[in-house]
Amino acid sequence: MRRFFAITLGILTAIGGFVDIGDLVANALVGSRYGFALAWVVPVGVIGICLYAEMCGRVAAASGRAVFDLIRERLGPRWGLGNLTASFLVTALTLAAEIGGVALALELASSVNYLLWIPMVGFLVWLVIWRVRFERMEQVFGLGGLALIVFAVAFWQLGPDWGQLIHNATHPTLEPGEGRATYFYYAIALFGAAMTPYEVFFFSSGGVEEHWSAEDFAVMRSNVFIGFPLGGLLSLAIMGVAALVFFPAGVQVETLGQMALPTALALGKIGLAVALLGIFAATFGAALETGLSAGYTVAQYFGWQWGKFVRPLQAARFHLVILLSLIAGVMLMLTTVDPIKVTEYSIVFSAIALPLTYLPILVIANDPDYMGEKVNGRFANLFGTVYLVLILVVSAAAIPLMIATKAGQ
Amino acid sequence: MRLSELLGLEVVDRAGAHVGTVSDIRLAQDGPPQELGQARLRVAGLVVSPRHGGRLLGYDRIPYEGPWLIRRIVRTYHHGTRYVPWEWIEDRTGRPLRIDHPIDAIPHLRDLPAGPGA
Amino acid sequence: MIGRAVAASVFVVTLLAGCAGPSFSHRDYERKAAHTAEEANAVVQTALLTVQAAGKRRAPRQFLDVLLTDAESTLADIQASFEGVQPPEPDADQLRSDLGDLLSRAGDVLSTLRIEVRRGRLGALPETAGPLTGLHDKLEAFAEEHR
Amino acid sequence: MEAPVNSPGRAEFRAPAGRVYDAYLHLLDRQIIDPDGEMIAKVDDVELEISDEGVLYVTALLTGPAALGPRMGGPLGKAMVAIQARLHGTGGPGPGRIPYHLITDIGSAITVSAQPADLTIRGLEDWVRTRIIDAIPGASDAPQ
Repeated sequence: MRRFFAITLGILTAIGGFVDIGDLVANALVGSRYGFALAWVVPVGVIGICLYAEMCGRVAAASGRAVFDLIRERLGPRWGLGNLTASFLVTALTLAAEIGGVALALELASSVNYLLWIPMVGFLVWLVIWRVRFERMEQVFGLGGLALIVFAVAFWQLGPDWGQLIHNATHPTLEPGEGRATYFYYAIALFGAAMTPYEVFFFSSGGVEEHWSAEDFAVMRSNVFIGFPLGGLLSLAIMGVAALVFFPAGVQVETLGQMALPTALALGKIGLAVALLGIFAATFGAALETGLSAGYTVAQYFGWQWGKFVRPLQAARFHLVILLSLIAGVMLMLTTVDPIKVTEYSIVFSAIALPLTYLPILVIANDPDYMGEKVNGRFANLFGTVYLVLILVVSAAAIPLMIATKAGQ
Repeated sequence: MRLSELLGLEVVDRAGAHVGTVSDIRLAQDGPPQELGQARLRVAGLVVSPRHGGRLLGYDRIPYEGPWLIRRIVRTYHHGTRYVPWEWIEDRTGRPLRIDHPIDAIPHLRDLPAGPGA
Repeated sequence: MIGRAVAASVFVVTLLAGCAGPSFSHRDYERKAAHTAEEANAVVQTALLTVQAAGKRRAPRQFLDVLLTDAESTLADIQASFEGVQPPEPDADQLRSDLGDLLSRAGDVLSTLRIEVRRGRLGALPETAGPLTGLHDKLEAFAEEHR
Repeated sequence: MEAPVNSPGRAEFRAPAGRVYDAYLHLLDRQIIDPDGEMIAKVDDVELEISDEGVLYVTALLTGPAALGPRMGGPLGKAMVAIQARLHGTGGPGPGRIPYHLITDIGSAITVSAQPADLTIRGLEDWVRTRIIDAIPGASDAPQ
């Protein structure tokens, strides 16, 4: 049991990448619109984030330095500040969206308008960051998020034709009337979400919070190689039920309620209750991940004390950044802007942040000054380079495709 | 003075030919020992690259392997980086920094026996 | 100075484009109508699936309330956006009234569904939703015909 | 340990003995920590002083916006210096200064043998702590 608790950091990190509020709806939308024709992107993303999370976890365990330390150190103050600005905007916009997402989940359970929940949700997120120990926080929300496995159960219950499904996933074809540009826009959005930069900020900083040392490589690796594939699996399950229920009906999923509906159809009230619990835990967990990451990035760039392993008084500026980000997030959500749209637009800033985040990780994972004996092997370098090229292509294509397809309309 | 003031300065040889810009400063810990802490750290020389930018990755100096593609790109970009011993600089306040040797006498960085940290 | 003039004219052109709205030929209008029917159909389908969950007592009232309220307001938006488009010539009026009729009838059913959910009469939902199946077929046929 | 370097056709010089660091690569922009691992600041710049023999020695690490601003350059860099000059706390309007003799290790972080409280370099942290964070209940408790 104790071993199982040791991997909750990986699970909570993956939740922010694969099943936060934007991705919950995006996965269901992609399933409802393309069936299984985009399912292949998820494993591609899982492999990429595993590679780089393992590298930055290794750096954190070997040297005690988290990702934004590396960015500032190898890119210098100017490029580092450029990345800080883009990364902080992605993270803070996502934080705002997650606050809205938790409120939407509460609305589904209570039918009280989500806007009324927002201030309370913002306060609760802050309270957890302020008071709750890091390990307890990741256990409660990481394991709570696993309730989304109910989507996999629903998928199985809906009884898909597995042979046909595998054929469709491996031979993707487009429905008549679907453009290629839109298809690739969604492919990029799914890939970008899987590799979203705050995952490595949170994962490496979380390793430092848990005081990983060179003896903890095995724990770190099991976090990576169990946590992220689990996140990918949840993402595929959500896509799958939407593909089974909505794709034949010609409905494009646009709301959180639609996304949860198949669990009610397949499993009834209990299934729906578990799904709503999972959505609540996943969005709340993603809010904690992005809230803390907002503090981590700024504090690590400027060299301030950060972390929940010290008392708030000892990391005053770190906690101030988080507090201000939360207040800004709550205010943004109270303007009634759609939380799901907000995460769509954060992809613009991701395009800048992605290469500038992953390049320094790859370089420093080869630096014996940091790593000692634990530098990258050939395998990690080969695939790390392949993914870096892929990230560059995706970054270059993201904004033009977003404009050309009007964000996937 | 501040170390960053040296970074990016132009360096010319005895005849005024352009050598490059200062992309890093090599420090050596061989000064007289102090009462507290470590031996003093002095400026031993300048790393002068014919190109601007991209210098921080460190591939042009550290003998580490790294991913092949990135190493190739960075090393190609910084081809011709030289090492100028601090005592070769004639006038340390003049701009550009002038060296009392011809450009051909300035060693290439890659020919130095050991990288930093060695 | 020139830069400022260019910026100003770009701004004005953008503004005009925004205000005037696209000008429609009959064919454009027809396509718009077909697209509207498709969008409305997706809402009707969602409502039918929601009612299906309600009929089997598979979802609590609060959840059904949120979904049906969403469906009702989404359909209202779709209808308002279609009715805001100026039909190009008199012979497009038939198209407009045919589709408008279908949308209104679907809207009425969705409103009734929402009212019954809030009264807790979940068992009555499948019967109330009865006409939606027919409307679904008609919307589909409409979209097919004018695509 | 001094080894002459002989390259054909090139002048001779003495390669430095002892440990060698490249300032930009190994010193600048690294994290400064105290012996317990508490994070103090970043190496935003390095202070050099010329000795009577014309040798430049590292005399201090410089931290804070007044050190980072000039490196950043442009209007943003100017603004950083100006803000620091206006809002400076106990440390004065210049950059924070950590004397070289306090450095005990140069690695993936720079370790100094002083507690952050003893260095007058954290004006903003102190201000935020006393004015904002300390006012919130639970600020001095360890998380549960």
